[in-house]
Amino acid sequence: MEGQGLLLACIFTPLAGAFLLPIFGRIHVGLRNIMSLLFVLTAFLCSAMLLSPALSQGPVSVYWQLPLGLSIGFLADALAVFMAATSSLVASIIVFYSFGYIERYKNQNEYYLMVTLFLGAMMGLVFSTNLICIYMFWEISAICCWRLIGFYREEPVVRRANKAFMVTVGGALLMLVGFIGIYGETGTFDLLQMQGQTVANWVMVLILFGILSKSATLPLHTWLPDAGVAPSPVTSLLHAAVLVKIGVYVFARLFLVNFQLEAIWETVVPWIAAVSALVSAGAALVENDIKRIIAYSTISQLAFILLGLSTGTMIGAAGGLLYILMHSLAKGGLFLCAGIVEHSVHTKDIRQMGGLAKRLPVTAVSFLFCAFSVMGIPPFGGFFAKFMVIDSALVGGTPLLAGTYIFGAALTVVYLLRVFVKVFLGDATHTDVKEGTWEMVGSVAILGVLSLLGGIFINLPTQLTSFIVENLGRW
Amino acid sequence: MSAGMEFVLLTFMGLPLLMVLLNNLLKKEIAQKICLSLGIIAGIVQMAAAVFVFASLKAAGQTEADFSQFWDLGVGASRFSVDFFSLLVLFCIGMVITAGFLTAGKTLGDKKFNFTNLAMILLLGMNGIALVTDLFSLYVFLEITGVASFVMISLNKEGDGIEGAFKYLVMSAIATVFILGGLAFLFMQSGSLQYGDVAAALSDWQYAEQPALLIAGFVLVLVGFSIKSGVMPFHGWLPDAYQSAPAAVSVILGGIVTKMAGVYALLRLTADIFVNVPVFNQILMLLAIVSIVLGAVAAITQTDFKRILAYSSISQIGYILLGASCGSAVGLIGAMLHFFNHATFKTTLFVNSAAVEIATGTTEIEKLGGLQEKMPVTGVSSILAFLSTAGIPPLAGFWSKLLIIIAAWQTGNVFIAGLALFASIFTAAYFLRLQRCVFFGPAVEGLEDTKEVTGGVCLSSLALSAITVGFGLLFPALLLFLQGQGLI
Amino acid sequence: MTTFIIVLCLVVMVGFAISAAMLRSMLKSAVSLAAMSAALAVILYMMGAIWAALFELSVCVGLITVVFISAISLTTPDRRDEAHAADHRRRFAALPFILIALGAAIIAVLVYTGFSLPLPGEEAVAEATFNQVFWQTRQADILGQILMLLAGAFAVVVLFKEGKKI
Amino acid sequence: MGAMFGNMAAFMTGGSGVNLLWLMVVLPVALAVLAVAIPRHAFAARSACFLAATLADLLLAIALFIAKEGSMLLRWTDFEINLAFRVDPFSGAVLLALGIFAVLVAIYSVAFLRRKEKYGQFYCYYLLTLAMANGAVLADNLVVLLFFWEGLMVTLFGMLLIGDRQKPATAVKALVLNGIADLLLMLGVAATAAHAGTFMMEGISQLPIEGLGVLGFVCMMAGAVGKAGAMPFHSWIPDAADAAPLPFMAILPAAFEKILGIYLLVRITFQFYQMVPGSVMSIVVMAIGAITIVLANSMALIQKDIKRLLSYSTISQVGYMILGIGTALPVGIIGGLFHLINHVMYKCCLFLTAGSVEKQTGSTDMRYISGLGKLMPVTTVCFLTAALSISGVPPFSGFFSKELVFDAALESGMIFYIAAVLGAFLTAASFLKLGHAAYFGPLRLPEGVKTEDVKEVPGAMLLPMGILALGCLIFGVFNALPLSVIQPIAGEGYDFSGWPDNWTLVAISCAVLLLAVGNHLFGYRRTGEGLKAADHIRYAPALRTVYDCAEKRYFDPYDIIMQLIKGFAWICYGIDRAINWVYDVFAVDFVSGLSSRLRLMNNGSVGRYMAWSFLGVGFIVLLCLFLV
Amino acid sequence: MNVLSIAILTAALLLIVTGLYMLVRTYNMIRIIIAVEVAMKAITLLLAYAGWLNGQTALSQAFVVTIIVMEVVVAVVAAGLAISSFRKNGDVDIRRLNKLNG
Repeated sequence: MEGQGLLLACIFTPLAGAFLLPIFGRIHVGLRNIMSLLFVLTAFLCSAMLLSPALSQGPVSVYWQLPLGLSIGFLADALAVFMAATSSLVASIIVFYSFGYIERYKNQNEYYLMVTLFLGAMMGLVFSTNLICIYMFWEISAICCWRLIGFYREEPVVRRANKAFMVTVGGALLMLVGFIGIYGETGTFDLLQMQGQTVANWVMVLILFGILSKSATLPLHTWLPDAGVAPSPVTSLLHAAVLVKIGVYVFARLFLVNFQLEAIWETVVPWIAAVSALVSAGAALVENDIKRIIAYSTISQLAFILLGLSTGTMIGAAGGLLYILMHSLAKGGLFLCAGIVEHSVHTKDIRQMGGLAKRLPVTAVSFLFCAFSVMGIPPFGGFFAKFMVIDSALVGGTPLLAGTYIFGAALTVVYLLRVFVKVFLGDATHTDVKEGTWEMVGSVAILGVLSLLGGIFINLPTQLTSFIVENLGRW
Repeated sequence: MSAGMEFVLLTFMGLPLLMVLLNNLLKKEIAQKICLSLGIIAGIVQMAAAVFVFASLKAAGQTEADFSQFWDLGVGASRFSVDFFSLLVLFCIGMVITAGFLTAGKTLGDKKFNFTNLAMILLLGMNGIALVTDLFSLYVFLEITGVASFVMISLNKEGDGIEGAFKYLVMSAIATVFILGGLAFLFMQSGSLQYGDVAAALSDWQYAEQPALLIAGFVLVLVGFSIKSGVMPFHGWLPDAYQSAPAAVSVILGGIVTKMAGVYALLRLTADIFVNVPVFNQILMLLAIVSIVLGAVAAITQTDFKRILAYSSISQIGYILLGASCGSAVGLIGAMLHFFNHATFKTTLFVNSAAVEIATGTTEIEKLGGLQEKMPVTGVSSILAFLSTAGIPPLAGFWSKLLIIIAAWQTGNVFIAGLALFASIFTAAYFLRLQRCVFFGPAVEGLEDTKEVTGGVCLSSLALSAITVGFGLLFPALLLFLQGQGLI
Repeated sequence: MTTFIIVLCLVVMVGFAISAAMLRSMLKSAVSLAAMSAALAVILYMMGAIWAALFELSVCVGLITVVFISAISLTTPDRRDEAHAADHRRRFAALPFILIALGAAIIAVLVYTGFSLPLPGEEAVAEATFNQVFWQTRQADILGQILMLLAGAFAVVVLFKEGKKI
Repeated sequence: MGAMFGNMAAFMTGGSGVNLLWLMVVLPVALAVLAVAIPRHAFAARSACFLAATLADLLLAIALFIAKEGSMLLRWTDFEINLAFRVDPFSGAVLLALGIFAVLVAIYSVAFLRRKEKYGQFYCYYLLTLAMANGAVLADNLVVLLFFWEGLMVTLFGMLLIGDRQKPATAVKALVLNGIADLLLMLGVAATAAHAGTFMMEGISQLPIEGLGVLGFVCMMAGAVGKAGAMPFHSWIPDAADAAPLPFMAILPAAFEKILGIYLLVRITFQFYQMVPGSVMSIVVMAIGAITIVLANSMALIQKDIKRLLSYSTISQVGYMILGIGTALPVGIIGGLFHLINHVMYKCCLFLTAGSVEKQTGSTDMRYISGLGKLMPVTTVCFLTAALSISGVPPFSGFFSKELVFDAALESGMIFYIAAVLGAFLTAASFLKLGHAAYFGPLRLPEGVKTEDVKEVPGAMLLPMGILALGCLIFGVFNALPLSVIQPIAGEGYDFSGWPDNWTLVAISCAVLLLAVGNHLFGYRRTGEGLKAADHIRYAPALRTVYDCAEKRYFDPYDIIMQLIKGFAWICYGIDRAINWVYDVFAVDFVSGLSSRLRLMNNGSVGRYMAWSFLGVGFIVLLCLFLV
Repeated sequence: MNVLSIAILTAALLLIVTGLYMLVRTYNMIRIIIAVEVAMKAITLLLAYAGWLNGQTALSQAFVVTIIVMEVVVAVVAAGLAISSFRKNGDVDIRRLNKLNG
C-alpha cells in the first residue's frame, strides 16, 4: 500500500529529525527553528494525507513479527490518524509560537530537540499496535516532559519536573505490569492478536494507574498543576497536544478498539473521573496562578473525555474523541495566551493582573474564544463534545453521573470566567504592556479561530469521529 | 577448530600476560608513558577477539570450544572453554578495561605503571573466571581477581582506599571460606569439581546418600557467591569499596569486577550446575528481589555520586540474579543481556563520575550543580545510562529487564515480577535526584569555569552511550537472531 | 591408630584455634596458628596427602608465621592496642562455651542420625599420582598460582614500598 | 474525503439551494460580520447595514408566518444530531414577534447609540442575538435548540461587557446564572432525548413525566425559566440595567429572553411532556411563577432607579406567564402567552422611555430626576400608556391577559390567585410611584444638566415607543387580534377574546387597583414625595428587616450560589492539597526514611557488615530447611 | 558409626565457627587475618578429607597446595593493608575504619 511510506514518515521524521536539531542549531538558529517546524508539520501533513486511505481503503499498516510475542507494528486506522492529526496540528502551532516565546532563553537546542521528539513519541504511540511499543513511546514522552518542565533549571522547577517524571513513570510501570499480565494470559503483546477479549480486573486496575497518571486524573493528578512552571509552549504541549492526551488515547485504543470493558468499569471509571472533575474544578477556583488554574481545568476536562470513552455508548465514544480534538485546540490556545500574558506582565498571579484586554486585544479575544470552547458554550467546538459526552451518561442510564458532570461543567464556567475577568477586565494594573511577537499572537489567534470554526463546521470532525466509532464494530 | 581461532583463543589469557611482561621489561620511563596504551590495546584486542571467536563459532555451527593454554591436557582436566555467554562476558571485560584505561590517563598520575600491572592481572583473573569449567579453578581466578582489586582499591594510599580495600578483603575472605567449604562438601559427593560432574552429582541430589552434605554444599556456595556479588544483605562492603577506589579503578571495579566475581559465577552455577536444584533458585530469587528493592531504596538518600552508583549496582545485580533464578531460557538470556547492559551503563556512569571528579574535584552531589551546560557529553551520557538503568525504552536496559520480568512472570512468580518491575520507580527516584543535584539543576557557585573533560574519558562515555542506544535500537534484530538460534 | 592420631590432632587444632582467639598477645596468637598448621600437616599426612602436608608445614607453619610476625612487629608499638586488649578476654569469654555447646550439639545430631561417611575400598582409590594430576589436569590452577604470585608481588610493591614515612 | 467536503459545501449553503429557514440564521450573522467589517467611522453605513438586517429578518419572518410550515435538514453529525429547522404556526408567530421587536428596538438603538463608542460591537451582538434567537425558535432538534439557546449567552456576555469593561461583575453574573440554567437545559435535553429515544423534536410528543422524564422535564423547565429570567435565575437583570446600554435591556431581558423562555416552556409543558393540571409538576411550575410574582414585585416597589425598577417588574411579569402556563389549563396557557405578548410590548416601551430619559438627562435615578412630564410630553404619554397596561387597567392590553391568568390561577388554587392579585397590587403601586416621581411632581435634574438641554428625544426614538404604546392599547381594545393567533396553540375551539366573562374577578382586580391608588396617596401624604410613597411598606415593622437584608443582597441567589461554590471549592482544594501532600511530603518522607534506615545498616563497621551477612546466612539456612 | 567422619566434620565446623567468631569480635586487623587463616585451616581439612573419602587424594592434594599458595598471598596482601593502615592511622584498630558509611 502506498500509505506505508507516509506512515513511516509521519512517525520517524520527528523522531529522527529531533536529533538533528542541535546540529542545525550550531549552524544557524533560524535554520533549526524552521527545521523543527518542518519536522512537526511533516508529521501533520503525513497524518492528514493518511486520512484519505484510512477512511476509504481501510487501515494502512507496517508490521514486523518478533519472537516472544513482540512485534513492531504501526497501524494507521481512522482513530490513530485522527489523534495524530490533532496532536501534530496543535504541536505545529505551538512550535511556531515557540519561535517568539523561547528566543530569549538558554538551552534552545535542547528545547527544540525535546519538543520535536515529544511529538515523534506521540506519533509513534498513536500508531503502535504493540503494547511494548506503546509503553516505549509512553516513556519517551515522559523523558521529554521531564526535560521540558525543568527547562528553567531552577531548583523548584527541577523538583517539579522530577515529580512529573516520577508520577507518570510510576503509573507507566504499573501499567507495564498490567501489560505483562495480559501477556501472561495471551502470550503476546500484539494488540492485533487480542481483539475483543476482556482483561482481568486486576490488570485493568494496573492499566488504569498508567492511564490516570498520564492523563492526570485524581488521585494521580497533582503533577500536572505543578508542571505549570514550565515555559508556556511546553505546558501547552503537555496539556493540549501530547502528554495528557496519551492517556486517554491509550484508553480509547485499548478499551474501545481492542478489549471489551467489563461492566463494572463502565461505572467505576466515570465515577473516578467525576470526582476528579469536581475536585480539580474546585481547586481551580481557589488557585491564583493562571497556569495552575488552566492546568486544573485540564484535569477537569480530561474527566469528561474519560467519561465519554468509558460509558460504553456510541455517542459517548464519538463525543470523547471529539472532546479530545476540541480540548486540544482550546486548551492549547489558553496556555499560549497565558504565555503571552506572563511574558507581558512578568507574573502568573491573577490577582496582580487586570485590564489587559485593552493592551492585548487579540490575546484577550483568543483567550475568550478558547475559554468558551472549554466551557462548552456554542457556537464553539467544545459544546458538541460536552453535550455528547454528557448525553452518553444518560444513554448509559446514569442520570446522577450526568448531573455530577453538569455541576463540573458549571464550575468550569465559573473558574474560567474568573480568570478571564481578573486578567483581562477590570482596572488596568500594567501600563507598559505589549502584545507578544507576531508568531505568538498569530498562533493564539489561529487556535481561537479554530475553536470557533470547529464549532460552526462541526460536521467535519464529527463525521470523522462517527466513522471511527462506527468502524469499531461494537455497536 | 581452525588454527586461527585456536590462536585467537590463546590471546584471552596470553595477551594480558604478555602486556604485564612488556610493561615490566621495558625501561621504567618508557613504561610510564606507554603502559596505558598497553592496557587499551589489551582491552580492544580482547573485544575484537571475542567478536572473532563468536563469528568463527557461528560459522562452524558450534556453540562452544575447549582449549588449553600451554600444553595439551589429560582426561578430566580443568580446561578453558568458551561459549556464547563467556564470549559476551569477555567482550564486556574488554570494553570495561578499555574504558578504565581511558579514564586512568587523567586520574592516576604516577601510579599508572602499577595500575597497568594490576589491571592486567585483574583482566587475567576475570578472563579466567569466564573461561574455566571447574569450580576449583573458578575459585582460584576469583581469588586472583580479588587480590588484584584489593590492591587496586588501595592504590591511592592517601585516601580511604585502604579502608575500602580492607573491608572488601575481609568480606571476600569470608566468602572464600563459604565457597570453599561448599566446594568441599560437593567434592565429597561428586569426586570432581568439573561443572559437568557436579551437575551430574546434583541431578538427583534428593536421593543421594547424604543429601545434607549437598544441601550444605550448595547453601554455602550460594552464600559465598552472594557475598562476592554484593547482594543484600551481604552488600556492606560494596559501596565502601566502590566509593573509596580511585576513579579509574572504580570504573573497572563497578563496571565488571564484582559482576564477574559474583554474578557471573552465580549465573554459571544456575545455568550449568544447579539446574535441578529448585531450592537454590528460590533462595536466589528471594535475595534478588530484596536486593532490587532495597538497593534502589538505599541509593535514594546517598550523597556521593559513586555511592549512589554502588547501590544502583546492588539493585541491578538483583535483576540479573532474578533472571538467572527463573531457571528458564528466557530468564537466563535476559540475565545475560542485562549483565552486558549493566556493564555498559554502569561503566558509563562510573566514567561520568570520574569526569565529574576530574572537572570539579569532588563527587559529593550536594556540592555540585548545573553541570549539564558545562559538561554536555557527560550530562547526556549519564542521562542515557541512567535511563537504561531505570529500564526506560528504547534503551538497552529496558529490553533485558523486560525479558527477565517476562521470565519471572512465566515461571509463576507474578508478585515478584511485578514488584521487580515497579521497583524501577526507585531507580528513577535516585536517578532524578542525582540529575537534579549534579547536572540538571541550577549552577552552584565555584563551578563557573568547569569544563568538559576531554580525551579518553569523553571518548569512552560517548562510545558506551552509543552502545547503550544502539543495542537498544537493534534489540529486535538480536531477538530475531536468538530465535534463529532456537534459544527463545 | 590413624583414627586416634587424627582425632588427637583435631583436638589439638581446636585447642590452638581457641588459644589463637583468646590469647591477648598477638604474637602468641600467631604461634598458635602455626601450631594449628602443624597439626593439620599431620592430619594431611595421615590422610595420605603427603605433598599437601609438606606444603602446609613449609608454607603455613613457616612463611605465613613469618609474615604475621613481621606484620605484628611493624604494627604493635602502640599503647592503645593494650587498652583494647584489656577487654579482649571479656569479648572472647563466651567462645569456649559456644564451642563446647556447639560441638556437643553437632556430635549429638550426627550420632543420633547415624551419620557416617565410609572410607573407600582400595579398588576405588584413583591411581593417578599427585604429579600426574597436578600437571596434567590442573593447568588452569597452575596458571592461577603464577598469576597469584605475580599479583602478590605487585601488591608488595604497592603496599609495602613507601619508605618515606618510616 | 470528497463526500465530507461535499457535505461541508451543502452545510454552508443550507442544503438544497437557499432556504428561507436557513437564511433566518445566516443572514443576520453575515450582515453582523459585514457591519463590523465596515470601517468604524462610517456610522451611517454600519447603521444601514444593521437596519437592513433586521428588516430583512422581519420580512423573512412574515414570509414564514404566512407559510406556516416548512422544514429543512442538514446532516451535522451522526447520532441524529442534525441541523434540523422546522416552522409551524406557533414558531412562526414567535419568529414574527421577534422580528417586530428586533426592528423596533433597532431603530431606537441607532438613534440612541449615535456618537457612542463601541456601537459597532452592539450592532454585531444584536444581530447575532437575533440569529441565535431565530435559530432557537426554528430548531427541530433538541441539540440544535440547545446550540442556539446557549449561543445567546455569548452575545449576552458581550453586550454586558460593552457597558463597562472595568466592572465586569454583571457580565459574569449573567453568564454564570445563564450558564447554570443552560447547563441544566443541556442535562434536560439529554435526559429528554434519552427518555424519548430521539433528538428530533418532531418525534417527541406527550412523554409521561416519570423516570428520566422527571429529570428531563425539571431540567428543561429550569433552562426555560432561567432564560425567561424567573426566580432564582433573575438576579443579574437588575444589575444589568446599570451596566448595559439601554437598548440591550429592551431587546434582551425584556423581549427576546421572555419570548424564548416562554416559547420553550410551552413546548416543554405541552408538546414534549404531558403536564396534567393539578399534577405535582404543574404545582411546581405555578409555585415558581407565584413566588416570582410576589418577590420580584416587592423588590420593584422599593427601587429608586427607573431601570432597576423596570427590571424587577420584568421579572415579576414573567411570574404571571409561568403561573398561567403552569396551570396547564387552556385559559392559563392562552393567558400566559397573551401576557407574554403584552408584556414584551409594554416593557419594551417602558425601557425605551427610560432610555429616552437617560439619553436626555444622563441618569435614571429618581432621586435626581423628577417632573420630566412637561419637558418630554410624548415620552410621558408613552410611559403612561405602557404603565397603565402593565398595571392591568382596563381597557389596556395588560388587563385582559392578567384577567385570563387570574382566572386560571383561581381555578388551580386560591393561594396562587392571592399571589397573583397581590402582585397586581404591588405592580400598580410601584408604577404609580415611578410615574409620580419621574414624570410628575416638581422638576429636578441631576447636577450639571441644564433645563434647556432636556427636550423631547428625536423621532427615530419616539417612533418605536409610539408604536409600542399604541400596540398596548390596540391589543387591549381589539384583543381578538392577538388571541386569534395564540388560541390555536392551546387547541381547537377556545375563544377568550372580548371582555372577561367572570365579572367578579374584574371587580376584584379593579378594587385592587383602587387600593393601590389609595395606598399611593397614603404614602404620598405621609412623606410628601412621590418617590417615597412606598416607604411605609418598605419600613413596615416586619418587612423592614427583610428588605434590609434584600438590599444587602443576602437573598441574591447568585451570591448564595457563589458562596456555596466557594465553600465547595475550598473543600476540593483541601482534598487536592491533601493528595498533593501524599506525593510531595508523605511519599518523599516515607521513602527517604526507609532509605535512611538502610543507610544506618551500613554504619562503616566491617563487624556490622559481617553481622548482617551472618544473619543472612542464618535466614537462608532456615529458609532452606523450610523449603527442602 | 564412623568416629572419624564425625570428628572431622565437627572439628571443621568448630574451627570455622571459631574463625568467624574471631572475625566478628576482634578489633585488630592482624587478628582478623589470623581468624581468616583459622577458618581456612578448616577448609583445608575438609578438602583433604573429601579427597581421602572418594579416593581422589591426588586431586585434593592439588587443591590444597593451590589453596595454600592463595592463602599466603591473601595473607601478605592483608598484612600489607594492615601495615599501610597503621602507617596512616597509627594503629590497626578496625573501629577507625568507619569513614565510609551510609
